[in-house]
Amino acid sequence: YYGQQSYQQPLQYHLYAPLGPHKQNLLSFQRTVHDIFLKDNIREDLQKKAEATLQVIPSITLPNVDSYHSLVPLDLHVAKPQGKNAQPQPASTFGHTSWVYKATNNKDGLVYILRRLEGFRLSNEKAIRVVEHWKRVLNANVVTVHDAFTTRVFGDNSIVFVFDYFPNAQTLQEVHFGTNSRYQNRHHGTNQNQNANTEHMLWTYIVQIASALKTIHAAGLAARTIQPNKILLTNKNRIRINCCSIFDVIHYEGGRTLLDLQQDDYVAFGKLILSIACNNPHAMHNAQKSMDFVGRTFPSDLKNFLLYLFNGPTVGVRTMEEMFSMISFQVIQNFDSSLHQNDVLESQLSKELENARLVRLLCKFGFINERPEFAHDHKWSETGDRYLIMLFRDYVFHQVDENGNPVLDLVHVLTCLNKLDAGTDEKIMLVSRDEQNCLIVTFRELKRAIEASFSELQKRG
Amino acid sequence: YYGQQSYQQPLQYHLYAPLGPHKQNLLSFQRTVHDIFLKDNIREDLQKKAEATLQVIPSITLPNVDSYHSLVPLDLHVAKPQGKNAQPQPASTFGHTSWVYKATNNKDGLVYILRRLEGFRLSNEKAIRVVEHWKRVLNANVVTVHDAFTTRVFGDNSIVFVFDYFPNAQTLQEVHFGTNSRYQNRHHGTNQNQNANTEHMLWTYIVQIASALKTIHAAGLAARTIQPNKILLTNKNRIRINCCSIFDVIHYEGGRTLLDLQQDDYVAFGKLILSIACNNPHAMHNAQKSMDFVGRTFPSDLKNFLLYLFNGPTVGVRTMEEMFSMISFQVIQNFDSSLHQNDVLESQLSKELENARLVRLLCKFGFINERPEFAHDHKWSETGDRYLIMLFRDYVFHQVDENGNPVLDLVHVLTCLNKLDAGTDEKIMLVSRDEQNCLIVTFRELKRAIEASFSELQKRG
Amino acid sequence: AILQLWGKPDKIRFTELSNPVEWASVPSQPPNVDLREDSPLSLVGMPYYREQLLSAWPSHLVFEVGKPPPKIDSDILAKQKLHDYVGYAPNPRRTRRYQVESTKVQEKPGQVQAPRFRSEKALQGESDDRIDENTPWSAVAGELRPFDVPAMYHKVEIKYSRFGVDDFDFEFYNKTNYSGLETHITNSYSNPLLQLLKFTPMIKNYALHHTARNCLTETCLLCELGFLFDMLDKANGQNCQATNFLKTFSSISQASAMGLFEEGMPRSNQSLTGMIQSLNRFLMEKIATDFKSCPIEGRDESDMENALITSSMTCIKCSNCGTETMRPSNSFVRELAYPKKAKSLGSFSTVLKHSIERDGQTRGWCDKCRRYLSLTTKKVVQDVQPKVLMFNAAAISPESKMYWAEKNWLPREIGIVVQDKKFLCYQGTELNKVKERNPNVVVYELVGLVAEITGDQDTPPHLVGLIDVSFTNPGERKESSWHLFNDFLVRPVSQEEAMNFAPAWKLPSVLCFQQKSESNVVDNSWTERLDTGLLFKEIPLALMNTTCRTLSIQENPTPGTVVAIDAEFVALQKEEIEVKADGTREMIRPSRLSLARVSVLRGNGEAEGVPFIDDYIHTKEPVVDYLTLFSGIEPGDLDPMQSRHALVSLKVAYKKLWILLNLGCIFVGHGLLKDFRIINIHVPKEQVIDTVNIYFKPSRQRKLSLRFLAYYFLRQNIQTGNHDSIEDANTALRLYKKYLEFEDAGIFEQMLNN
Repeated sequence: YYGQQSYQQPLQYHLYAPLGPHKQNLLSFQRTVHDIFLKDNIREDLQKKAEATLQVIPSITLPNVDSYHSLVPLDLHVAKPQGKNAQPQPASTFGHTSWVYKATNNKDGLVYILRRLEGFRLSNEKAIRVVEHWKRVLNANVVTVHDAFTTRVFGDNSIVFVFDYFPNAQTLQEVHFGTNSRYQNRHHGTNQNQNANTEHMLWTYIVQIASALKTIHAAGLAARTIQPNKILLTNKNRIRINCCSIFDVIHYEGGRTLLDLQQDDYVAFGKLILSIACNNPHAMHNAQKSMDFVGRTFPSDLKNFLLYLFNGPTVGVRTMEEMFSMISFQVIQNFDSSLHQNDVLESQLSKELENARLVRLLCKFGFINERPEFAHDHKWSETGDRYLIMLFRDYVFHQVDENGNPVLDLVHVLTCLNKLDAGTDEKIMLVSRDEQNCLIVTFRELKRAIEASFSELQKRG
Repeated sequence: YYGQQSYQQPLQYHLYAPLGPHKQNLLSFQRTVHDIFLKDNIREDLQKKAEATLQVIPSITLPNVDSYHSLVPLDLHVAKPQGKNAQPQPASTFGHTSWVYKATNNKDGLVYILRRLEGFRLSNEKAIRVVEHWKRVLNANVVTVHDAFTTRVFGDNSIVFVFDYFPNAQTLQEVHFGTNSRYQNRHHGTNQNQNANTEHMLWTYIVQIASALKTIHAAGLAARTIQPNKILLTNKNRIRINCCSIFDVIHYEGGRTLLDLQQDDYVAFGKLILSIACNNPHAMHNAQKSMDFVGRTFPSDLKNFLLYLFNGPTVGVRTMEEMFSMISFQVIQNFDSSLHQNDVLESQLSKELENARLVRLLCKFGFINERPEFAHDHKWSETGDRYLIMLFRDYVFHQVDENGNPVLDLVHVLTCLNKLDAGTDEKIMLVSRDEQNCLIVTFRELKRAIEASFSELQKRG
Repeated sequence: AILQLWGKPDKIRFTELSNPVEWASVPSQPPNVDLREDSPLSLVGMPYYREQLLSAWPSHLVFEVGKPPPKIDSDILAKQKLHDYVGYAPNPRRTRRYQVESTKVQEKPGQVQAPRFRSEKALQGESDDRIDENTPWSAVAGELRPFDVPAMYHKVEIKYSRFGVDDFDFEFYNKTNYSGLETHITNSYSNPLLQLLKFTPMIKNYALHHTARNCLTETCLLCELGFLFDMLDKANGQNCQATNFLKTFSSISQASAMGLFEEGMPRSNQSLTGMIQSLNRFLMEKIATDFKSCPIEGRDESDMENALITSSMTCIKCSNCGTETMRPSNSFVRELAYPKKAKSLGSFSTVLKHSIERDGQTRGWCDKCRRYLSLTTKKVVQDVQPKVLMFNAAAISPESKMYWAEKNWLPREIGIVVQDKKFLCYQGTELNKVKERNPNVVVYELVGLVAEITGDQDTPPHLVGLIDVSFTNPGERKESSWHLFNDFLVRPVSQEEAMNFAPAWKLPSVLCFQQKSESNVVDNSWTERLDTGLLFKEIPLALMNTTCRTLSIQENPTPGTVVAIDAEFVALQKEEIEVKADGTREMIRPSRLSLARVSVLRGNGEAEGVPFIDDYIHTKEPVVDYLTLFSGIEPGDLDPMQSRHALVSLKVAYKKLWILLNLGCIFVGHGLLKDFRIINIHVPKEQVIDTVNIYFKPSRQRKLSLRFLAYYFLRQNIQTGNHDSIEDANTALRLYKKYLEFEDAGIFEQMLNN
């Protein structure tokens, strides 16, 4: 079956829409086709995500696990095996060989991440019950865990944690310290502009992690995974703490108090930020030097914040109150930008929903207009609905300039269709094909005519 | 010969895949917290907004104002005139009769709000230049002012302020104290669950207004319009301070200091929250009683916050730092909710990706088919490209069942269009209108025909 | 199936490698999805693609957003017939089917750009002044659609540069000898009616003769009309303002109650036509009353009323008891009433007859039956015919517009006969016959009319006057000379143009007829009968703390008497600026100034330099700025309760100057143009000696200040504190004398060059 071949071909996004040089220096009322529809980069990003979600690798056969099927191994951040037949070597942060699969749940049809720790034997049932607490941790900066169970379908004793799936997500490790990272060759401290950007990004990270920690600590839990390789970047500057609950399960009888673990989170938080600020995963090896660098490169509040994370207050333990009091303006700023982002997304979404309606509308046009069986219909007359619809179709698409040459004005088309869809009271003038008569009609009336004709078709169908 | 089939490709790419974190099994209180900004039916909401944006009132003729056209008066919150012929009496918060219009700017094609104050004579140019400062205030909780100018096209001396347009927005006055308000018959303090919701909403308002004030005060300005009838609710729980800059212009020579005005903002903020908390627009008439009520009904931090707004600190003036220190947890929670909202919107957006493509394709069809100027074209023949295109259009849209009744199969239409878009090698059979001849042609061939016709149109245009 | 072939076996050949028949592909199974109203369309997938998608649009195409929706021409809308909510109308074929209109360009047909400012012209030279300036106004009929307003009917606007109103090129709009009236004055909508009255000889004569008398009523509009008509005559084509008339008018509370004021009146509430018609009615009655208070020598006090009024009786009949009562119903202005269900459109005279004899049904009180009943009314015209017949056209209803759409419907002459309580009206050839038959026929001629111009929706309506100016030419009227008076735009037009209407944009509001016998009766004898008493009236002693000394009878001014003058002003309204969306700033109204003090000094004789007028003007409107530094006026100076000065009304102060003007005095002063403009008086050039102009060197292009001239030529420091009009007038006078000295010695040029 050759059809399968096509699966292996990557999508060629550049063919979707014309590449071409985008026109520059347009006036504010001028648009190109790129400006009218969804921005190419957003679309491409979302399409890539959809593609990643749908991707299957048919040659590899993995078993179904519980209610999850169509497993696809995902450990992409693992170094590629050298030999042709070498088995990929999975990561082992958790002291167990760990595998990550994308899988579809047959109960809800949604795609999840299964993280499997190989060779884990559950001895205390209470350990896995911890996940129940985690399930209720809902924070936009925490990857929600949905389930945890043990299984032997892989031919061993494994524990599987089920997480939300974020297609094309990268870990901060990959983003900042990976071989292809765009931060790779940056040297902070030299370029003012770059520093401002970095500072902005740092605060964004800080606010998000702080928000996550707030929720986690308030739930009586500790994150324990504030590490660059356990935090996902799922969108621009949008991070999520991943793999939560795993340590709680596998080190259930660790014997450390919650307070200790939570205080550890603060320190791990500090380390993470410090290493990203210094653009060096090993910044903590020489903490003093790194802190000096931060002090020199960024405003002092960042350094003070890190000092608080590392050393805590002079008296007592670190608290959320104190932490937030140091970053309240940063929080409010991030809040503001996320609301802005909301607005942008909403306007994009409304545009696309409009397009969906337009497609349905244009299809209705297609169904109604020029139907041969109606051509000889006696009801077809100069006053019939379909006559109106036909003239309107002409009005929308057959504009000409003063020399009679066709005008291809997409904005005109979309404007007319949108008004039609909304059924506004604006009047337009249609002209009969013999140019003898004018018909003055509102969009509302046209909408009614189309609805009537369409429902007539439906009745017949 | 069935090898041909191998060209058949499954329709696979650009399929919809559910995206984003999945929230199942949430407890209801979790939902309310995380869905602060989330409207239950985004699609319907956006559709209504689109309709509101496009709506015109044909019988009313208003002049064009500067570069703004298609004005529609919007003063809906004005009490209806009693008599049959009574003129609607517009509101006059600003000491001038004030009118609100929706209008389209011909410079960028966007819809704006024009707020016109009647009978305002500008004698000091500096007054109107204040708006320049306001233009730079960008906050997701402030309705941005874009422009201010004077005009006489209404037959009087008017000053017009141009703001962002939010379709279907309501003022807090309408939402909370209006005659049809859903809060109308609520009596706080009796129902625990309702109180929790109200508290939650109050904090959301507080955080947003605080965020707006932060930006405004940081810009060296004062809001001056923290009043229920000057704050818009544009989405679920999403508020924006409206009408900023107007007081600055019309009271330009007011003689009050910035510090005074900013401190007034805090007090107005307190009054607003108090009246909403008490569900009584006149709560300030008996401030003590109202504060007692708040103290009884809601947790003490709300009361403390209000006390700070009303009385300020024991020493010195109210500051943003102090204010935020009282609400930092509320801010972080709202931040989290807005990120959740982002996730939801993004996943909605990812569903609708293919619409724009289909619109573009159908528009090409529309431009080519049935052009009257081609009807008499001698090149039009039974073998011409446009003949093919016409027959294909029939094939796509004019399917009938065995009784000759129309079949309205949107999936068939989209399948054909998608294949056409990609130009597959699949062959289809077209039948001439007189049903004498069959034409067998691939989608690739059809695609080429449409491209050729379209580029011919372009050349002529 | 079986395929049978017949043929010779040796001829039969089958191809070894036959081409397969092309069949359509077996249709692939459509994806099994259910597309409901809200399911995403991406549920139907895309095949894999290796080339650019068909749906891609070329990226170089540029589309424009934000265009206003195209407007449907109003004449098409008017012709549409509704059928199932769809309007059908014949296609006028103005453009191709679905031709794109460039709605981006918002230029209206026939719009004329304002001329460049004089200062700009001076800078850039007069190079393009030779262009035929008729071009912008000449509308070619073919270019205009039936509803387009020709250029000269568009509302004209004054533009102010930083040099103020003097910089505006009024001449561009008016090259005739008939002065136009400026806009930007409250209630200046009445301009065309004022012009119409001015060119009606009857009214003009009455007004000027009345004004020359000693009428001191402050609210006398007839006096103000007289001042205005005199000014318009003297200006001889230069732009004028009806400032003082309108100021007086605007102070009459009765007029306010009638809704005759523009201010505070929402545009929608009353149509402009309605306003001018009410004004017409008000004004006629008011001036007739004004006349009574101070009639012209040797005339009866109701003389003017009789000339204006159509007296008739209304016969009211009760439908119940049948009692008839007669009431006089005199009116200054008749409203035209158009027969509602006429089979064919009647002539103007039939409409006129219908309007005057109008029978009516009203509900009213019957004294006899002692209750409200329906009453029938009938009008009976008596045998008194006015000299001037004013009509309000009231063309609002669709049927009335049908009449006015008729070509040449309005006759030039009508004849009226009142016989046996019957009112008869004739026009055209019929009238000519009647003239011969009946000596009692009174012939009226159309003097002119006021018309309302309604442009498209974006421009508010405004009024223009279309007037035959030949009526006020002294002597025989040879041929008519129609002019359009569109505020300060005045242009000659053809009679056909003037007397025809277009319901889409031009409809009459007020029509003025005058008895033919009164045409060209221009009585200028008032100049000889000028009541000059006001000049010699003693100033109240109590306030004689100035150096001012009233003229004695011996000092009676005669033509050529030199007087020195200076005036001071206060601001009643601040300047007003417009700031457009693109940030450009434009002054739309300069600050409104009002006369606060005027000083006139003797220019010759023993008492040279001694003031004989030093009037402070009682100002009732609130003053926003006393401009104390320049005017020397301080808060309270103009308030009778607080002032140290003898306050007089504006009218008294004005009238003194007007008398001096008409006695032929020569006014000496510095920068008098602005002073006269604000005083609202036009002084002919021959009567003005302005030291600004005397001491002006064209090569230096600079006007010298009084202070500088005083210092340089008189070695005197003036204006060290606030300005004082006596000092300034005196300085100007002495500068003038100095000039005469220099001229005498022949060294003026030399002195000026130094």
